[in-house]
Amino acid sequence: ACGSNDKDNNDAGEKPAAGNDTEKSEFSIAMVTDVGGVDDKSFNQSAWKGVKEFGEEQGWAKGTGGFDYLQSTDPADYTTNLNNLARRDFNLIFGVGFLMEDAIADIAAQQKDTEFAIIDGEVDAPNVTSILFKEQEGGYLAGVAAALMTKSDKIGFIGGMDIPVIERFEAGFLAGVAAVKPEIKVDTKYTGAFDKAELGKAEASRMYSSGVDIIFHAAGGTGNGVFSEAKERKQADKDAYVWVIGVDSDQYDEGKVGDDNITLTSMLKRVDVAVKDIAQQSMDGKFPGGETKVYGLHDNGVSLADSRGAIPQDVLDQIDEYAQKIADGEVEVPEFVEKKK
Amino acid sequence: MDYVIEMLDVSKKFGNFYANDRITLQLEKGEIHALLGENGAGKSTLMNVLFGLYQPDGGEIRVRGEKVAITDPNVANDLGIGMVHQHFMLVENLTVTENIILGSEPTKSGMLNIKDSAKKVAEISKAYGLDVDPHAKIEDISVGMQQRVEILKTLYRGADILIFDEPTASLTPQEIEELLNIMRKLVAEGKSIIIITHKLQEIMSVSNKVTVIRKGKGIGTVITAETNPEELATLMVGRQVTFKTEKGPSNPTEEVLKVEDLVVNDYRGVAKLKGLNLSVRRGEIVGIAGIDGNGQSELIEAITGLTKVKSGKVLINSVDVTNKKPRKITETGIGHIPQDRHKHGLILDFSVGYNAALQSYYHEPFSKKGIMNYKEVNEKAKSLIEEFDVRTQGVDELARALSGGNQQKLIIGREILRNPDLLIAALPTRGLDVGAIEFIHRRLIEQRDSGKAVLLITFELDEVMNVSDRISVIYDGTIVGTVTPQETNEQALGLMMAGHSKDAVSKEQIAARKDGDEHHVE
Amino acid sequence: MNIMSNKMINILVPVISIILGLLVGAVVMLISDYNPVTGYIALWNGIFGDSYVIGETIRQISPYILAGLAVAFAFRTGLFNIGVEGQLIVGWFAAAYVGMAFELPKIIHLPLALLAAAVAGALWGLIPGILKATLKVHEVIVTIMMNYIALHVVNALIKTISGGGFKTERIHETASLRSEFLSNLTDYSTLHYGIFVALAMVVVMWFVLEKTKSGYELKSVGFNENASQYAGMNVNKNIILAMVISGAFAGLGGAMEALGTFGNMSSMGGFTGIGFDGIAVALLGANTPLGVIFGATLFGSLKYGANNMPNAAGIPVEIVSIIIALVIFFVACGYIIRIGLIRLRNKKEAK
Amino acid sequence: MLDVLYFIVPITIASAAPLIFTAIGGVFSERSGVINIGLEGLMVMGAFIGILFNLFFAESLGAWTPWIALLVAMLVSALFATLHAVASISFRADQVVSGVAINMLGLAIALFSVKMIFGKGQTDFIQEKIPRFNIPYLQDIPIIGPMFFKLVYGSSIIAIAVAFIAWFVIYKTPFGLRLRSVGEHPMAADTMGIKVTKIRYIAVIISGGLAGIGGAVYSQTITNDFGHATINGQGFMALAAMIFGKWHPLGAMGAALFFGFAQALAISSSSIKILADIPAVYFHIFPYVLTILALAGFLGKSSAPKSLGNPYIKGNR
Ligand SMILES: Nc1ncnc2c1ncn2[C@@H]1O[C@H](COP(=O)(O)OP(=O)(O)OP(=O)(O)O)[C@@H](O)[C@H]1O
Ligand SMILES: Nc1ncnc2c1ncn2[C@@H]1O[C@H](COP(=O)(O)OP(=O)(O)OP(=O)(O)O)[C@@H](O)[C@H]1O
Ligand SMILES: [Mg+2]
Ligand SMILES: [Mg+2]
Repeated sequence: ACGSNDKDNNDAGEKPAAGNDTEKSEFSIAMVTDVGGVDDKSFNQSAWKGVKEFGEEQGWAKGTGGFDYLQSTDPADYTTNLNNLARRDFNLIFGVGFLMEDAIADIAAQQKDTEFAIIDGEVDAPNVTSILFKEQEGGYLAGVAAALMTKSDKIGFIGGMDIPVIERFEAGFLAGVAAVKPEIKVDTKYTGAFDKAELGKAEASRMYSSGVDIIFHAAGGTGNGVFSEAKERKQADKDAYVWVIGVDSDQYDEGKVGDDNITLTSMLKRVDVAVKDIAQQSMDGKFPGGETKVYGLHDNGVSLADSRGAIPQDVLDQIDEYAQKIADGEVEVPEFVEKKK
Repeated sequence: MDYVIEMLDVSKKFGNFYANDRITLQLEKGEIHALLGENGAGKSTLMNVLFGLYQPDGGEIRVRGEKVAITDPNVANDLGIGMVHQHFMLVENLTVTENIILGSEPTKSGMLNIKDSAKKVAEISKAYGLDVDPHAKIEDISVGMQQRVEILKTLYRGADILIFDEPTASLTPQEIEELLNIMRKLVAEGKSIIIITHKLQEIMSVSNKVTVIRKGKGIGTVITAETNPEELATLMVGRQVTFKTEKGPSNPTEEVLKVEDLVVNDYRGVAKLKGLNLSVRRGEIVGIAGIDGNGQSELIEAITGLTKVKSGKVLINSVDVTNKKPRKITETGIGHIPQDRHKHGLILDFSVGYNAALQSYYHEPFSKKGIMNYKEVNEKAKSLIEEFDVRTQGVDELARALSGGNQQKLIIGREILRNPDLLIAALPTRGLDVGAIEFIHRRLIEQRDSGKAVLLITFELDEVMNVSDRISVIYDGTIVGTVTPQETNEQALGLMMAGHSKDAVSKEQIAARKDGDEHHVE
Repeated sequence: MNIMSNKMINILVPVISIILGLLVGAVVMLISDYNPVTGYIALWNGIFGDSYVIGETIRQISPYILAGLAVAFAFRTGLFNIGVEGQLIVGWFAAAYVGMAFELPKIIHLPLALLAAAVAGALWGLIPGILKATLKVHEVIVTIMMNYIALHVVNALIKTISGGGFKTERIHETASLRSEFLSNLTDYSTLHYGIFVALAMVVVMWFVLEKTKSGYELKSVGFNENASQYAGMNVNKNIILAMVISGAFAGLGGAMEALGTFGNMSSMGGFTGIGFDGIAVALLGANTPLGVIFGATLFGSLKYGANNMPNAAGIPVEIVSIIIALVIFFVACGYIIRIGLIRLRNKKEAK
Repeated sequence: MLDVLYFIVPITIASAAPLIFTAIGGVFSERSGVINIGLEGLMVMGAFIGILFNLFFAESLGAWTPWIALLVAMLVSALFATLHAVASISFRADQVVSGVAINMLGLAIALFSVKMIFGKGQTDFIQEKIPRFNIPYLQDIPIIGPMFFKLVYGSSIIAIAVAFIAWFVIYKTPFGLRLRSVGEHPMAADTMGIKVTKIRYIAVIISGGLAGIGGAVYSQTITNDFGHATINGQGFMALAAMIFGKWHPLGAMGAALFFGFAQALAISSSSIKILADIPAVYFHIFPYVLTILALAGFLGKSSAPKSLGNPYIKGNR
């Protein structure tokens, strides 16, 4: 299948190279995934999409001198992978995921001529740009959508691990719900893991059983269980009013139940947009080193996915109004959940 | 001649070592044929070849005149050969019936037919007088009953050639007598038997012929009626063996062990010792005679601190050691040759040298400030090996690789060299050949003569009679009487072991005195 | 003279196992349309290619040695410690915490951080040890449960001490195992002094087992509890001690990550896997201290070198995992290879 | 109160089902004397094959798909387990190492295949899932009905049936008797003419088949796709269930149900108002702590088969 057409030019392994480096460009970019891999349906995939699209738009080839990625199988691989790419002379290297903060800081200090960008994390170094997202703004819209769509006035949120990024999703979501229907108390649960589908399923089962009709999940693989539970309820009863709001990428496919679909919408986190943006700036010689770029609704960094009819137009219009308020700065979405006592 | 089994020039190699070197053994129909040899002579190996567990490296085997290749136990079973192994081949957590039917299970619509099987087992056991409980679990029944299960296994499969590998090593005298009777009954029914045993009187009493092997080679076959124990022993060992260990009169002095009203419960809370009293003095050997299961194990464990004492006292050199830690008690002056050498006596996966230090490793010079000095350990072990004639490749050999007799010598050496005031020897000669037994008995007597106290626990009547200075008979958790070997005989002991009091027995003795004279061991 | 001495066979067996594993791996690559030669050159370069990767390879080996020692030590005393993973996690946290929370001179700080890791791991081993010794609870279940507990508890602790964040602050330089010298030597790799700690622990394990009175007792209890009790040893104490020492090794494995590789600890989405790999490491090394070095080297090199296969040869990492698994598999099957070699020798001798 | 049970009981059973299959697989293998720490890898294989088959044949097989997928997963995992059997029985490999290799290999092969087939890190989502249904009549029984007979997975029923069948096979049939004897005292079995190697092979292969079903049940009821994290640790939990259940099929089932129960209890109690202030971590560790406490309560040694882990070498003692 793929990759077998390598004309290897290993010069004693000094600089391991891959791909056909026929059209070497002046500028080249690469990224290091975290342990998820470039097809994780989440930010790695989205980041790779950005890198790839950017490279292809420039007419580059995959590989040294063009665009490429390395996958980490273990957090200990971050530094070596970053270093590896730097030694292959990529000009701009993205590290994906907050877990890579320290590795980027280390390597950026060593490889001062290479530009780095960290996604979802912050590193203070002159040759590093930090890219953050206003997940809370996307979450806010999801919350608005949920509050407008709920019939039972019961809404759930299922998080994975209890970490700051996920808390931003939650904080925004709660704020969004409160903006529409302040009386609703969102049922919020963290499962403590991103990879425990059975916990997601059990948690969702409990919520739906208690009357919740819309669940927003920000729980990675644990979220699979949420979809699974919703779909089973839909399958058992075609008229059941159960919904899931997806996260990161468009999770429409996950929601299919025969001809129905239980995915209300998904909160998109457009890492690709940010990646392309930074790549362009860097290529233009305007690399925002040392800065932290925060991508929100305004920059198209977060948004809601096409609901494909699940949300009626009048509701969509209302959501747009809220979106406008955020974009205009009229509404400031909180980053943290107010400490529940 | 009508031979049912002929093993002709059979050889078996382990690596480059010949365990069997062109051995010939011929078994007639309806005979009991004894196989005799020292520990490690190759008896078990030869029988395992016959049973298909090992493949011979030379020679041929004929069964009822036909040359056969016994490639596995199934073939042996089909040929009507059954074997009762030296170490029982019983699955402990299965029932008697399950063990017996294993491998040829009767079924009823795909299900095990335990009910009918149990009935059949009961029938056979009745027919041969082999008393067993078909539904009992193996782990819950006595060694004697396990033995009978082994026999039933072969009979159930319709074996008419039976091999017994040391069947009597762990049986009580009563059980042995029973077993020998069963064998007689079996041959009377037309079955043929090969028996391995180290006990010459058993051979004399039950066998028709004896084949002797020495160091893997056949020495020859003699007709039992035309030989005697001395000749057999000489054939087997290759030198004269004395049976009755020479010993002078005892000269007991102060008391070393005193046991007062000892009560010990087992893990279910059932009393196993019920107020036992015992005393052993310096310069004497006290033998505990009794049938297995009357509290011997509990007595030893209580003395040595391996089990909790409910009430009563254990004093060693007048120091109260009741319920003290085992090490504390050992330090007070006890040496202990345990009953089960594999379970308690040795760490089989430790080297001989390490095992020699098992009770003293924590002392100088073997260890100092927590650091072992293995050079010292091995030096000491070497002298032990020398002094106690432990046959081994060296101190680095694993204890596992030693034969039972040599393992036993290693333990005895270890315990004696610690120079304890009281030596507890539990079944010290089980499974050993006469040469080894002689050696061990001599050692026990030496201990006594050097002013130490010895407590000997054994199931063998002749051992207890030969070696002890006083004999305390244990029955149902108490000592029913203490006698000297001079004032008693095996019948009297047997009665006491069955629970008769000393007085009752001595009354009976007077009546039985007439034939008492005839009774003299070998 | 023997054509093949037993010693030589002992060396040949693992070598042949590794070659067999690589051969089958090559077949897998061929079938999936990759060039095995390119692949293995990439693997080789990924392990030994230059001083940088050598440094990284050695860095990767350090925690494997400690995890392997932990499993091996428990095995030698008759216990199966599946909980190395959890003990390593708590050790990681403890070292990271001590490393950041205190300001002390290096000579005190670093040893203190290491000690904290060892103690944390030991405590995590203590619980299954006590349960095993006193209540006869099977250590395999308890240690599996303790792994999950470690994961969740440590994540919660990280959140607490970082004030709602997802990682601990960086440790102070005074607690770091990082070494400018080693790093420069290996072209800025993250090689740190941890490897010396790991090797020192190999010596410690060897010393404890082979030279001390405790070692004698621990092994004895591992082989035969009854006889050990007969010999006056405190069986329960030894079981607990074994789990504690095993846990301490594992905890130090965590310190490698905290004080060397990462310099802090982040919330963990799942297990590190090092603890589970430690089982293979230990058993590949026949549970001996020296063997553990072999197992860890094999494991660590393959695991680290494998990263270069996608990088330099475009071969997906999953194939590399297949190859690693196969190598382990064949090493485990060393017996049959040994038999083959002995047959071969005998045949040659016969001629 | 009843509402809580209506939630806890079905969740308990549903989440226990994959563990029940796998743990009983473990019982077969270990009762024959072969340690099977590779249950995790066998489950991975089953989970993967189940999804793969389901995706490819859903068009043609319709509602039958998940069931046939279970069978196929069973076969493939059984085949995969043969590797463990060859290594640990014929080649006398260390059974634990071989099991670790199986775990690594299972995951690696599955993920590699996913990459090759789907060109991404996880499969698509299946459409034909293992269905849930109400059992007629029984569901109307008050209290019990909604707990046990409403919206049950067919696979849960099979799991419980398998536990009883396994009990029957192990304790009531000649094969079971042989299996037990081989794991306790293989030499005794050998002297009775039983082919130790054959029985062990069969047992390990059965364990592979059941673990395969376990994995496929998991993936077809809970995740609905297959990726690197689909099976992560369930195999080890099954191992724990097997030991907790003292190597007895019904015990293993009980232990698996207990794990499910502990999990469900944690989830349901975390939503109780008065407990709302307790930090989440306590609920996260609750099932594991509860298990340890329960174990400590069940006094007495667990009785592993005596020859567990020892290769049988004819003529050795
Ligand atoms: N499996 C084996 N591997 C290697 N050597 C063996 C094996 N079995 C027996 N031997 C050797 O063969 C010799 C004969 O052993 P065997 O068990 O037949 O003796 P034996 O006559 O039955 O002794 P005992 O009276 O103690 O039962 C021993 O010296 C022993 O070293
Ligand atoms: N694993 C082994 N490897 C090599 N030789 C062995 C092994 N096991 C036993 N043997 C040999 O087999 C012989 C007989 O061993 P065994 O334990 O049966 O001795 P024994 O005298 O028959 O014991 P017992 O007193 O219990 O009857 C020994 O001489 C020993 O060298
Ligand atoms: Mg013998
Ligand atoms: Mg013997």
